[in-house]
Amino acid sequence: MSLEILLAIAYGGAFLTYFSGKISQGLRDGAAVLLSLGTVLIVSSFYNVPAASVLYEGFLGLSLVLRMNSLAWFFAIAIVSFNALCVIYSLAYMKDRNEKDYYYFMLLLINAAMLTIVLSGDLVTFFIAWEIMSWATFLLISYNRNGALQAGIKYIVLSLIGSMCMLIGILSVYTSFNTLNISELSGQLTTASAGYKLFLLIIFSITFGIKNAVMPLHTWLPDAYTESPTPFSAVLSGMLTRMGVYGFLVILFGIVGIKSVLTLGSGFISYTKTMAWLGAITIVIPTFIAMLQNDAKKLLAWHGIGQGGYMILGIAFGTSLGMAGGIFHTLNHAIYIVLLFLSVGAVEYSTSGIRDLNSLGGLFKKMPIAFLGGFLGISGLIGVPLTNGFVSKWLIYKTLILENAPFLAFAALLGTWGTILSVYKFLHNLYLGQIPEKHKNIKKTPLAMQVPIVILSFAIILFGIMPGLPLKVINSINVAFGFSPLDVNLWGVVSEAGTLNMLNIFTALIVFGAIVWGIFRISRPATLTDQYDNYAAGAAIPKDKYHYTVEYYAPFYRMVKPFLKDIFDLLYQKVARANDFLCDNIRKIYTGYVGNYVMYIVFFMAFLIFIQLKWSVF
Amino acid sequence: MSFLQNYAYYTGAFGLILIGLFIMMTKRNYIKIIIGLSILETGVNLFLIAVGYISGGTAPIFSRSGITAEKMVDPVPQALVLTAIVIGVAVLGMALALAIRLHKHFGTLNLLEIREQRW
Amino acid sequence: MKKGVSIILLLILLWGVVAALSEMPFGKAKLEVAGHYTDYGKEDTGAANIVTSVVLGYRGFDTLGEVTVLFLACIGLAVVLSTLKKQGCGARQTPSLILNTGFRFLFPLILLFGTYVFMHGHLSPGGGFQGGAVIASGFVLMYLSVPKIKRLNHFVSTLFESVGGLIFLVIGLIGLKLGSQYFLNNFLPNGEFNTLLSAGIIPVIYIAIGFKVGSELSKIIDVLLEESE
Amino acid sequence: MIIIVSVLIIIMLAAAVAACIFKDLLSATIASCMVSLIAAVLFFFLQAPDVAMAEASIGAALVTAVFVIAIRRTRRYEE
Repeated sequence: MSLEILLAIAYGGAFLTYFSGKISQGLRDGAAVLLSLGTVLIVSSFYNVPAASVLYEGFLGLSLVLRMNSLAWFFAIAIVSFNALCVIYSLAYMKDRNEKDYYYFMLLLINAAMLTIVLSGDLVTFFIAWEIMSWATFLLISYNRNGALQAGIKYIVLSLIGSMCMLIGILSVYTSFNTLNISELSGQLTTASAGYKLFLLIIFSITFGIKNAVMPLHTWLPDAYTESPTPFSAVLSGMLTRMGVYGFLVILFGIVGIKSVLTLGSGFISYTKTMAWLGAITIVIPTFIAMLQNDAKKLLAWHGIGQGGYMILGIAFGTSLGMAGGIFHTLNHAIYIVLLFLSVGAVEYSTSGIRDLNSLGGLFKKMPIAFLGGFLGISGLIGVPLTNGFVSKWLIYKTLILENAPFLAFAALLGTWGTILSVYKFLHNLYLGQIPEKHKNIKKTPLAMQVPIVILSFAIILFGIMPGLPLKVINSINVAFGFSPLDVNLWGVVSEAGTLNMLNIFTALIVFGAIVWGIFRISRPATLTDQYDNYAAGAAIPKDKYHYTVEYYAPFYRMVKPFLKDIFDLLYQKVARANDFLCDNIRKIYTGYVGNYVMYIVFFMAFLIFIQLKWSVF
Repeated sequence: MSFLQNYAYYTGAFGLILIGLFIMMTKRNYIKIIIGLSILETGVNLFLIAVGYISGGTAPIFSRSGITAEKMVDPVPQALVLTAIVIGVAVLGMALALAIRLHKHFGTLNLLEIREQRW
Repeated sequence: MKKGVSIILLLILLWGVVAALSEMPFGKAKLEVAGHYTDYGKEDTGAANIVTSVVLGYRGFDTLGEVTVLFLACIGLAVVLSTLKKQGCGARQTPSLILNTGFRFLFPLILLFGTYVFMHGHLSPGGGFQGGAVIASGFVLMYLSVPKIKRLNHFVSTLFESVGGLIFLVIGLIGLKLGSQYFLNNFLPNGEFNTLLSAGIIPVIYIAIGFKVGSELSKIIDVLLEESE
Repeated sequence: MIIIVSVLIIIMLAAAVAACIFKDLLSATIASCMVSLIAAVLFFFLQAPDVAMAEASIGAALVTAVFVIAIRRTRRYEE
């Protein structure tokens, strides 16, 4: 199986799905599921099989190259797996929507484009696939029209700025080195001057920073996540945003080379330090903004920004431990954020579109599978031991401590505290507490929604107890980039600075849990009462008013709300308005009166003649 | 006299161009503007032909024996102006058709009174 | 205010023109390319009128473009006016006896003169454009003098127009095919100099252009007049 | 010769100025027709008989006719 066939199946499958939708709905659904599962199988068959092939020779004198290595495989398998899960989930979620052909086509096209990005062996292929991905994403974000269109335009404007930056970088690389092949470039760029390397890094950092939503460039993300259809929000948060991390890995370690990156800048102001601090800011502020959100998806979206900061923080230091932490966190983040989005989607489906945390609650008994997903998801997001988030955060903290960066470590910890507070609100307001009267009889969660949730919940526990499975692949990525390999076993990491063994933790927690369970067992059994059977000074409780999910952190809101505005978003909007105003005034030179136009022309000619005759400048 | 010899045609051509531009810049009536355009066009044509002239030259036609190629005036601007004139009339016709439409639609040809055409 | 600004701007323009023209003498030697045309035009194209040889021989492709512009302007005019409602436009004066009688004598002569002009485009001043314009002015005379004349037959005028354009194109393509050098290659023999049947394809194309321009310009007049009655 | 040309040019410019001044569009049209006609004569003096022919038939006859028709279908006086 060669790489061209994989891409042909991915792209052809997208078109096939679209056209089969014109024939029958069942055929299209079947085609979408089969094709996404098929790509999972094909990609998994490439495990440990490095491959390279030339896609097309002589595209404007450049050859388009594909290659498969451990990094590409790691990202590719994640992309196709999450995509397959989301396609399965969409079968139920999208059942009553319109234009499903378009939806599935775009979903599979984005899948194929992301696959091309990670498989591309040269920057032209990378750029083309990047553009396909950006535009298809724009079309799918604006699927719901109205507000979604606004979000989509915000996304595509920032994305285009990023693409243009990337184009500048690619052109500059081509004029300097006359090649765009990534493996050839990595040898040549180590000898380039420091200033040129810094220029390239900054240009590409803008591109990938926009995609990965690093703090000053993050403004597209909350709206885009919130407005797009929920299964696609999962894809968007899971892998598409993390294409930025992939790009950082390729440009930092694949092209420029880690030794050159670490020597850029001196003292406090160095490239890696700046990146790390940006990552830290990206962790802290969005996590606390997330606490103020009342829309479940928006809350998760702000966490999506915040968790991206951990990845940047991990890879910015360029040590093998940090690399492992950053890449592993990418995967872990994808797992639990997809799980959380799917869980929210299930709630949204059951309550016919309600995501407002203030008006939900107590859905635990009605939808246990969704609750399981939500619970394990937030556990992973916080980093509770025995879930996958714990391992990657442990690796990142360890890196920060070993690198003597206490403030960054504190920022990371602060982010975790904020995460705990805000996701507890999330879980409580959705699933725990009282159930509002109107949600007593909600739709059951369909099987197609339950299956992905269960699979992802299982993955969270699996990677939490046996982190060695993905870390083995990550170790080979480290080796490919020229880092020293970590000492990894199935249960964790062994290093001189500290050892992580999940088996011990697992055993300890099982024993502790057994003791606690035993204590609960022998103590007085609990009695169940109806939630409205309360004593309230003799008055009957109005059932809609005494719902305590409303304004969950009200005192905290009042305290921090003035400080936690999204100032960058406001700034960008100001710039946009100023630009609008300027253009509107410039437009007014078109007065609709012929004489004025002739006047402009004559004025310009007279101006040229005047300065020529007066000062003879030409 | 030598001034006239040298600059009579140029004066005429640029006089027409400037008058045409002046009409186009200051008049408000659409048809008047088109008249200005046609005057401007005549001026440009006259200037081009005047540039191609050679003192004591003959027309670029071998109509009788004794005409030599050396004494011919420049045929290139003539060929250019020839087609320019023909296209000019078609373009003027087009502009006047638009004027007729405008008059039918707004009942006036005064551009200052036609509000819909502006921002 | 506006007039003042305009006059100032135009005076600056005039200043520049004067400065430029003082270094550009009137009636001096022509350019090199024009010299080539006058020196070799006779042998290259076989036409006595060098302007014709430039318009159709050396720059034939440009002329095709210009004919296309003319055609498009004519179509645009028809399109702009086609949506107008037909309505009366006041009474017409009946033409005087002199005009009427003069028209009857002159109309065939004008057409004949136009035909003469474009037939002899390669020998004497004139050609397809001028001949076509002369023919069109004959039709203007017709519209002036005969009040209730049957209008121009649209089918015939369209036919002349399209056939003229097609002949131009087809001859150009034949030249391209036969000579395999360039579009509008002169594939017919040049013939004896200064006779009617000389200069290869030039008379043929000029006749085509004459028909095309004549029918187009008369159609412009016709379309402009049409809706008013 | 040059005297005749100069006089013609002066008449031509005067006609152009008249076309600018006249409020009656029909008169302005006739003035511009006069400009074209004199330009045709000047073309002839400049040894360009082809152009003179085109200008005489088109500039003086057809353009004027087109203008007159257009003025007839809109309005005669500039306000």
